[in-house]
This record gives sequence, structure tokens and C-alpha cells, in this order.
Amino acid sequence: MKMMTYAEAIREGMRIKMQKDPNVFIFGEDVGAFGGCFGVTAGLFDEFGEKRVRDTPISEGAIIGSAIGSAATGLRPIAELMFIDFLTVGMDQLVNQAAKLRYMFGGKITLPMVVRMPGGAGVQAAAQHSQSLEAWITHVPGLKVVYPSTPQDALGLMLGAIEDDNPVMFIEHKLLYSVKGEVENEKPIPLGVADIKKEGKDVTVIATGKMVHDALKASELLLKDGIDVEVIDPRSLYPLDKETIFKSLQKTNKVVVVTEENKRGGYGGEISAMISEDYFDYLDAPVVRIGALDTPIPFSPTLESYVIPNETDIVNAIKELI
Amino acid sequence: MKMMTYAEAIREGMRIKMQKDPNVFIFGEDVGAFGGCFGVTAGLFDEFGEKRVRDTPISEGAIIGSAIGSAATGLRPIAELMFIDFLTVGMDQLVNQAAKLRYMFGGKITLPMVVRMPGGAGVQAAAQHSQSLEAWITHVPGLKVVYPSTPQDALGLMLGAIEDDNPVMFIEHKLLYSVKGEVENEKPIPLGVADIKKEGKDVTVIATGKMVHDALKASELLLKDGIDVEVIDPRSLYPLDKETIFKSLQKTNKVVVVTEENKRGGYGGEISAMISEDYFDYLDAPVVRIGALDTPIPFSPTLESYVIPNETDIVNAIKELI
Amino acid sequence: MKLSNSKIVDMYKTMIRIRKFETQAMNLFAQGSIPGFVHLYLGEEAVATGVCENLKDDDYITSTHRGHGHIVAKGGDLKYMMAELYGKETGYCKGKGGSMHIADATKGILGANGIVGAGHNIAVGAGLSIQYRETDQVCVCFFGDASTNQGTFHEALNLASVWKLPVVFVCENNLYGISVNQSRHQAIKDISDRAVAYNMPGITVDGNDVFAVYEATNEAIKRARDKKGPTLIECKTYRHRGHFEGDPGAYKPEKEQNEWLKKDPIPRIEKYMIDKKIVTNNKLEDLKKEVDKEINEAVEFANNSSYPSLESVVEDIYTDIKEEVRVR
Amino acid sequence: MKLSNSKIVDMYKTMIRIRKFETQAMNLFAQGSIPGFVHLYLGEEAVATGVCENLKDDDYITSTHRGHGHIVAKGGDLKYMMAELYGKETGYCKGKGGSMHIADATKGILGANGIVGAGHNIAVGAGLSIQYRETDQVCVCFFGDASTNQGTFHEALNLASVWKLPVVFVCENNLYGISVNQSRHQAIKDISDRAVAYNMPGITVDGNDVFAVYEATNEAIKRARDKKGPTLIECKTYRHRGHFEGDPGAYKPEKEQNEWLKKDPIPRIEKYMIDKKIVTNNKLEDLKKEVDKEINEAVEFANNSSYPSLESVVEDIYTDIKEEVRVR
Ligand SMILES: Cc1ncc(C[n+]2csc(CCOP(=O)(O)OP(=O)(O)O)c2C)c(N)n1
Ligand SMILES: Cc1ncc(C[n+]2csc(CCOP(=O)(O)OP(=O)(O)O)c2C)c(N)n1
Ligand SMILES: [Mg+2]
Ligand SMILES: [Mg+2]
Repeated sequence: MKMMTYAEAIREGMRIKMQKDPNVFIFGEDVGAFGGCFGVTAGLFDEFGEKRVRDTPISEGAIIGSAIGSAATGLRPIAELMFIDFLTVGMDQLVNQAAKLRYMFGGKITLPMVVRMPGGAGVQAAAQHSQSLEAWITHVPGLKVVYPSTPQDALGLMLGAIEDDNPVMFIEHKLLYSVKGEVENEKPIPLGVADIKKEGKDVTVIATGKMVHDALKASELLLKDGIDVEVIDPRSLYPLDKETIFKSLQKTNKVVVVTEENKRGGYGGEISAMISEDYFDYLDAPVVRIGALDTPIPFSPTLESYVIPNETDIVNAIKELI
Repeated sequence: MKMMTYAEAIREGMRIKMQKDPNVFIFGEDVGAFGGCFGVTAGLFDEFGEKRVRDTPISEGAIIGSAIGSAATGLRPIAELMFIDFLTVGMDQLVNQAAKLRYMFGGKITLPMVVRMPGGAGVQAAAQHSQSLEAWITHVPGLKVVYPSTPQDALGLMLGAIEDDNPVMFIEHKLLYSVKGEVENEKPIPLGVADIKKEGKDVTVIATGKMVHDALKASELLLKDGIDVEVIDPRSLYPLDKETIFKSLQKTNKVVVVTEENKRGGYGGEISAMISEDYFDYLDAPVVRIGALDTPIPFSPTLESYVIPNETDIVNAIKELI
Repeated sequence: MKLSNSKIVDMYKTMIRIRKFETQAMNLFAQGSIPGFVHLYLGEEAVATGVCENLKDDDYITSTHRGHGHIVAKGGDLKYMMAELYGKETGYCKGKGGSMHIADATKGILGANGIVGAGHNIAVGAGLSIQYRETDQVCVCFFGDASTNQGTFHEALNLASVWKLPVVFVCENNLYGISVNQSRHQAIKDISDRAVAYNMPGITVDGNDVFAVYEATNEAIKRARDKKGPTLIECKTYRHRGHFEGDPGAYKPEKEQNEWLKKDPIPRIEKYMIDKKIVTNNKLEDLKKEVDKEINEAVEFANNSSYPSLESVVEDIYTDIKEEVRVR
Repeated sequence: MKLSNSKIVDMYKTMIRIRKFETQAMNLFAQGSIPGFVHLYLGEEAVATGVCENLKDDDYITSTHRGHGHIVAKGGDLKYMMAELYGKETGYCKGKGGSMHIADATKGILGANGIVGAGHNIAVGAGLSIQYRETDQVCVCFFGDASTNQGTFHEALNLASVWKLPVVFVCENNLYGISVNQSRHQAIKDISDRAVAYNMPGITVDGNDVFAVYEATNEAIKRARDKKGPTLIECKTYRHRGHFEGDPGAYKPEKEQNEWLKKDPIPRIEKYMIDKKIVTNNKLEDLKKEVDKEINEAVEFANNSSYPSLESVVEDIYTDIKEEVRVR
């Protein structure tokens, strides 16, 4: 058992796979000697050399395209987008190519590729560097999407993502990079398995990314009021572990979904709609979604923190629900 | 009162505004003498000349960027993307620029621009030319999104969209282009006003685009079984006319949402989640979503029509619900 | 460059296989057997043929919406191609892709592509993979003149040149992007001029001269296999038909069309072979009949094949997950 | 080109306004008054200054993440700039934009931009608008060396050239895109070579020589106003600091840094003015003091301003809709 930061855990996941499999390699903007904008790849250039840890020009389309072309021809690339916001620049390669080629070609090619992308707000990086874009990519058949919230999950999901034979979008939260946690094992976490971060019996909170931590904080606050919250982190947004959600719901009959995205059209809505549709009879109350306000992320610290949900919002929503 | 096709109505909307306002102009791939891939701009080149109806190179980023730059400096551009699927190529200009500039600049610029984009399946154009991508753009604060289903709405919404001082995404369905309908007036339809396409009392169907027609067909079939369906076409996906939906719901207490998108993560999920959240007490049954299967759109005609929802799916869903 | 007679005959045969496949597809589309969008390669046969004659089975190509010619030239099977155009389960893509998405991984064909400019960066990825795996393969990226205005073109050529990847970029300049003449989509005449921006060789050749195309590519491929990096080759050619079937091509001036018809690459190589006594007229007829037979078999194969089962629609999205066909 | 003394002094003053504004921003960031990402223009002052000296108030510019210099040179108000860096309600963007998103429509400043390459096409749109409205304005598009590998660069230059738009593309080649040296992000030395791909003039100038920059832009702007189309100007320069504050810039070799420090544009123009007796040393000191005062006032203004009200967070998304601040 080791203490590790989230960033270290992601790096460790990549390193383990790179050591075992010479076909695994990394590229992206400034991921080489510089170690990546958030330092996630620090040291890997020294360990594995320029061939396997490559700086690219600023060409996100070419980065994702290179992942596709190399994955289709026998390699297992890990591409980094410096911010998830730059998805927009490589969106065609991701959505119309990576996600669809296998299907369009009748299953004739396989694309084992991972695209890493830091998302989320909290560092006053403003509207073009703070988004949570999971809704777009979970909507696209052909992509898998994971989003770890702890070092242990980051390591396990990275191993799972690299082993996966499909394009896996690996979302990271930039505020979590420096968060430390215990890493008990180096086993891959299979995609599609949720984790109950805290058991409880009164209400189910489904939270992703940094919001898992806010949900846990909220659950502590609520304990004082005698409210026992169960916190589920899906970890894998697609495939989604519906069973774990359903089991929890059978116990609590109440659900709050917390994501950092703009609420309108967010992935939280998908979870909410799915639950209503499939488990309506188990619901004692409407599924409540908590998300960011429907604004671009503002720069000013006071505005930014106002837009993003936090533990108080979760506490309030749960109190109202119960 | 005139009979017009949906394509003609869109064209007529643009023509009316171009005649009145010299700052309204059109550009896109092959929109000039060729008249557009689907013939929507046919004749406008002859009427207004090359300056106001311009062919562009194949550079979707530059097309949307040109709309932004010209809108910011006093013009009212209408840009055409040949297929909505090519959004992916110009996604950054749309999402990180058009949608956010006004906000990031503290309201200092205004972007009166319309982006036209044909979506939808049904012509065996396969996975990269048949998508329904409304979920992505409705998720983005700063964009407005409309989606007409009839010639009257197409004309009115086009007038409304051109008058609007914000970026308006104008989704068209390629299977509707040749559909004829009566056009009673040439008044702009304000964005954010739904239309009840058929009144009914037993169940509310909220449908968009071509699905409005399938819903109307389904409602006729169900009449034979004594089920009286109310069909609502939001027309404007954002802003969304919640009031009309709420009023209907108070009457029927049951809702089916029908969109052509891949169901997972679709805009239908947003409507469903919103209704559950805000009007839970009025629901006698779960909000049912109908969408396409979660596959890329296949080429083969039999597969394609299997993937896309139709009136039978709507009939079945409603029967099950009641 | 001296080509053996048998090689010349091979090239000719590839050209007429494309010509006849496309002519047949044109007719089948007109009579309603082939749905969707069909972009024919008629008139451009010398490009794919001259290029692919240089390639081995394990070399890669990326193709475009106008891909049939590339796929035939790279060794695609006409039966599976035709069945795919029909949307049948025996097609290359099990009916899921259609004309714009034919691929054959066993022949290094990384797919036709419906997004203009999308193949460029995929080709770069294949080139990166070759360099990484240290094989002597090469990847050829085919694309049209109008696609060279797409940002992906630029990103791909930049990356390939700075990493010295074994990619050969082959531009098929047929003068138009749909209805827009080259003079209205870019301010240059020779697209090979764009190579300067990447410090790579740029060559313009007569794309209706299969030997010229062969030669230019041969050199570029050698360069690529020698780890000297990419080359941009522009082949000037012309499409005989409209952009897709159904487009009458009214924007193409008649005079221009007639001039280009005179440069049709197929009569040209035929005349060459007859003049140089490489084949007799009878041999030519035999070759054509052989190809006709193959095409007929392909059509028959497609006709006799079934449409894919409805269950198959949820397969091939992922390697491991089969989507539920649940209540929508 | 003969420049009047007063013009030279004006340019010098612009340069030190940038230098001192940036130095102050650097200190304020270090002491925690300015949050977020800050990319300083230190060392590159001659570029923005030489270019913008040619522009009128109603000419447009698009800028980048490293935009402070452009905004100062185009007439931006230091008070509102500084307040924006702080995230105050009196800032140019009411605190919603921050360092990377300052804009001033009244001065034709179409905004700094956090997306590398995003300004290119917006500039083209402004150029299109000028052409359409038939005014004699011009739009200058500023961008870095590394941004010229982004597809948007290519699309913008292509469109501007084929439509002959009045846009001047000014590349600030400071040798790096974050940590990546130009030699590793493109295979060319002179970015002006890329102009060939669009059949437009391409010029490389010493970006630390404000007069050279002025002159090259002057000609290009004349060309643009004369409806002769766009020009690509590459200015070779160097950033003194890391990519953003907090980056120690370890990838920049010391020797390289020292060489470029010797070419610092500010001592250079000072020496020129003294040598040519355009100003006295005293006058220089006075000018500097004047600017110091202005900067201090800007800081005071920012310090004394309030943070924006929480209600304002839902304003300015649309012209007409105010988002509800509803239960999230
Ligand atoms: C991103 C994108 N934009 C537009 C289109 C529509 N489209 C398909 S082919 C084509 C013209 C392509 O011209 P060119 O590259 O010269 O190839 P050609 O058809 O002449 O072979 C266009 C505009 C598309 N498929 N993808
Ligand atoms: C699309 C996109 N990709 C990557 C980044 C991250 N990024 C910000 S600035 C920068 C380097 C830009 O280099 P250059 O264009 O030379 O400008 P400079 O910083 O040197 O002035 C990078 C990679 C971004 N902001 N946007
Ligand atoms: Mg062409
Ligand atoms: Mg730079």
C-alpha cells in the first residue's frame, strides 16, 4: 500500500503498461521533457525516451488522428489533450473517425487507444480551459468514457483503459491532480464497474470526478442531521454500471446526481432520465440533478466558485429531498 | 396562403430578410450557383449575386470563423454546413468562440449569426452523414438552437433566427426538405415558443424534427384505439418553452419524448430529466424516451430504418404506458 | 524508368477493372440497386493505378469518399466491394459502411472516408506506427484538390515532415470540389507548391499518364522507405462524371470536358501498348472480356447475397460490448 | 522609410507601457493578486508596437493568449486591463474573461483568445466584413509560431488569399510553443515560407527592431487597403519569461537566452533615440516616470474595484436571455 497523488497514479498506470508492452506509447503537446502542462507525464521521457514519450506540434486533430492510425496498425497509443476543452479542435477525428471506423468497416479494424484529457474548473482558467464535456462523448456510440476520482481508481482505470481494445476517453480533473490517496493494488479496474465510495441508506448520490469528493463532504455534514447518504462513483460513464445504481436505489428510493457540467444537457440528465425510465417505481421523489449553472465558466474567482456546485449545494438538495 | 416545401420555406425566409437587410448574406460550400447540396439556396445566387451568396473552400472552421468575425463587425451572416456531421470540424469555432465570446468579453460584442445544418438519417448516407447532434449544441451556454418540422415553422423560425442577436443553430432534417405544407403567414416565430401540433388529452408526446411527423402518424393510429395524443413540437430546443409542456402535462400526466438522436445522452434525456425534476408530482408514469438505437447510423437500408425510431415505436411505447 | 511489358499490362488491367467497375456502379445506381451517395472515379484511373502498382500488400493507404479506384488498385476484391455498395451482409463492411466506407485491413486499406480531409491524419498515424515498429512499410494518403484547404491537410503534412514519417501524400487534382473550381477555392495553381510550407519535395505530374504517376510515386516511396520523409505528389486529372451520381455537373464547361475527354487515360495507355506492340488488339479484347466477367460475377454475388440480419446492427461498435436492442 | 521623431517617441512609449505593464503583472501574479494563467509579452514589445502604430482606431486586431501587448498597442486602457487581470467588475470583461480574453470593441480589439489558432478565422471574418461593407479598414491577426501548425492557420490564410481579404497575418516567432522549440514543431525555419502555399507575399523581419516591423506592416497594410489581399509577416523575436508565469523555462538554453537578451528591443530603441539625439536621457527618464505613474494608477484602480456581483454571473451570455440561477 502506497500513498500517491492522483497525478502520480495516472503516471504509474501508464508506466506499468509501458514497461510491459513495447507497443504502448505516449504523445501530446509538451508531454516530453517538460512533463506535461500539469506534470502528469513528468519523468516518463527520461525513463522511456523520445520515441515513446513524444512532443507533438499544436495540432489536436493530428494528435487524435495519429492515435487512430497507429492503433489501427498494431500499436496502443495514449494521446494527451492538454485540456479537455481542446476536444473541440480534434472533434472530427474523435467522433467521426475513432468512434465510428470500426462500425463502418464492419468490425474489420480495432482501435486500442486512450485519450487523456484534463477537465473541470477551479483554477481561474476561464471559459475555454475549464469545461466538463463528458456529455458530448458519452453520447457517441463507439467511445468508452472513464473518469476517476481517486488515486486508486486513476491507477486501476488507466490500466483498464490501456488494456481495452476500444477508444477510451480518460477524463481527469485538474483540481484532483495533487490529491493524495492510498493505492492498495495495481490491478486494472474493468470498465463498467462503479464503486460505492460510502455506504448509506437514506439517499443515493451519484457523483463523478471532483464532485465525488464534494458529495463525501456533504455526506459527512448530513450525518450530523442523521441523514445517511450513499455515494456512488460510476467511474466509468460508459459503459455505465446500472446494477450498482439500481441496488442502491432499492434501498434508498431517492437519488441525487451531481456532475460539474453545465446542467442543461449534461450527462447527469442521461442518468436521471435512465433512472426514471427504468426504475420509476422505486423512486419516492424526483431524481435531482446538481450541475454547474448554465453559463460559460467565468474567470473571476468569486464568480467561478459560484457557478460550480459544491458540498453546500448537495446538502441543500438532499435536505429538500428528504 | 401558399403551399411550399420545407426547403422552399427556408429559402423564402432567407430571401425575405436579404431583401430587407443588405447586411444579411449567405456563405458555405456550394451554396452559390450550385444551389447547395440539398438545393436549399437554389436561385439565391442569381437573385442576390456572388457577394451575398458565396461559395467557400472546404474549411468548416473558416466558415464558422467567418461568421463570427463578420457578425462581430456589423453583418448578419448565415453560414451553411453541408451536413450537421461537419460540426465536428468547426466545433471549436462554434463552441469555444461563437458561444463564449460575448460572455468572456463581458457582453462587449454581439454575434447575430445563423448556422444552418441539415441533420438526420434516412438517405443511406451512413454514419458520417446522418447524425442528429442537437444534444451537443443545446448543452452549450451561448447558443440558441431551433429545429423546424414544417414549412410554416421553417419560414417563421428562419425569420426569427435572422432577427435574433445571438448565434442561432438552425437544424434542418434532410428528409423533410421535399415535404409540402401550407404557409399562412410570413411572420417571424420568436425563439422559445413551442407549437401544439395536435391537441389531445391522454398522453403528451414531445417530438422534434422529422419525429413530429412520426408522432402525428402514431397519434392517428392510436385514435382508433381511443387514445387521444397531444403532440408538442418545441421547435426551439433552447430556449425551451417549458410552459407549454407543463400545461400539457397537467392534462395528460404522461409524457413520451421522441427524438432521432442516439438515445444515450440525447437531448431527449434533458427534457425527460427536466420534467421529472420540475413536475414529478404531475407524472403518473415515467417519462419515456424514444430515440435511435445506440449505434452509428448504418448504411444498409434495412439496418438504417431499423435503427431510427418510427411511428410503430411510438405507438408501442404509448400503448405500454397507458 | 523502364517498365516490363507484363507490368504495363497489369497496370492496364487495373485501370480497366476500375473503369468497368465504376461504369457498372453508375448503371446500377441509375437503376436503383445501389442506395446512398456514390462518387465515381471515372477518368482518374491512372492515379490510383500508377500509385498502387508501387505498393506491397502490407503497405497502407487511406482513401476518400471517391475511393473505389484506390481500393481496386490496392487489391480489393470486386465481389465484396460490390456487395458493400448494395448494403449486403457479404460486403466488405457487412453492409454497415457502403460506398464511402470500404476498408480491407488485410490489404492495408485503412478505409474510404466520408469526411473530407479525415484520411490525412490517419495516414500520419499509420506512418508513425511504421516508424515506431521499424518496418519498411509505407503509407499512401489519397485526397482531392479541395481537401487541401481543410486544416487536417496542413496538420498532417506538418507532422509527417517534422517527424520524417514514411507517408506519401497523393493529391488527385480533378479541378473541382463538388461545383467549386480550383481557382475559386485556392489562390494557387499547383498544389505541389504547398510542399514548401513543410520543407518536403512537391511534385506535379500528369495524372492521366499512368507511367508518370508510377514514376513519381516510385521515387517518393523509395524516399519514404529510406527514412527520408514524406513527399507531396499532385496528379492533375479530371472526373468524367458529376461529383456524385445525380449531379449533372452543369458547372463544368463543355469545352473543358471535351479537352479532358481527349486525355482519357485509358485510350491513351491502349494506344501506347498497341503502338509499342506490347499487346495486340485481340489481347486487349480478351483482357476486357476477362474483366467484364469478373464484374458480372461481382454483381451476381451482390445480387445473391442477403441483407444483414437486424441483430447485426448492434455488433461491431465495440470489440466487447453489444448494445442492447432495448425499448428505444 | 522616414519616421518623424514624435512618432518614434510614441512607439517607444508604447513599448515601455507594455514592458512596465507586464513587469507589474509579473510581480502581482507572484504575490498572488492575479489568479489564473498569465502569459507575458516581455521581450516581444517591438512587434505589437511596430504593427499597431500603423492602425487606426477602427481597424481590427485579433489576439492570442499572450495578448496584453497587442491590447496596449492598439489603445487599450491599462486601468481596465489591470482590473480584468484581477477579475474585478470594472475590468474590460467585468471579470468574466481574465488575462486570456480581453477585448475592446470600441478600439477594434476582437479579443485575446485562449484557444491557439482560434483568432485566425475570426480575423478572416472581420476581413470579409470590411470587404463586404466596402470600408478601407484592415484587420491584423496576431499569432505565435507554434500556432501555425494548427489547421485554422491554413484555412484562414487560404480563405483570405482566395477572397483577397484585407487581413495582415503577423506571426510572432518567439522560437517556442510552450517547451517545444520551433525545430521540433515544424520542418521549416522561416514561417514566411508558408505564404507560398497561398500565393501571398511572405516576409520575415527582425521582430526586435520596431522600425523593421513598422515598415513591413506599413506596406502590407497598404496592400490590404488597396484591395490587393493579405500578407504574411513573420517577426523573429523571443520571450524573456517562461511560457506562463510559473514556468521556469528550463528548456531554453542559457546561451540562447543571453543572446536574445542582448537583442532586447527596448535598450535598442533607447540607444537609437539617444544616438540620433531624438531624446535626451532626461526625457527618457520623464517618459518612464509618466508610464510608471499610469501603471500605478491602473493597479490602484484594480485594487480599489469590487469583485463582480454574483447576480452578474448569468448576464452577458445572450443579449436577451438571463439564465435562471435555479436549483442547480
Ligand atoms: C468535412 C467535410 N466537408 C464537406 C464535405 C462534403 N463534400 C464531400 S466531397 C466534397 C468535395 C471534395 O472535393 P475534393 O477534395 O477535390 O475531392 P473530389 O470529390 O474532387 O474527388 C465535399 C465538399 C464532407 N464530406 N466533409
Ligand atoms: C487548441 C489549443 N491547443 C493547445 C493549447 C495550449 N497552449 C496554450 S499557448 C500554447 C503555445 C502556443 O505557442 P505559440 O503559438 O508559439 O505562441 P507563444 O505562446 O509562443 O506566444 C499552447 C500549446 C491551447 N491553448 N489551445
Ligand atoms: Mg476535386
Ligand atoms: Mg511561440
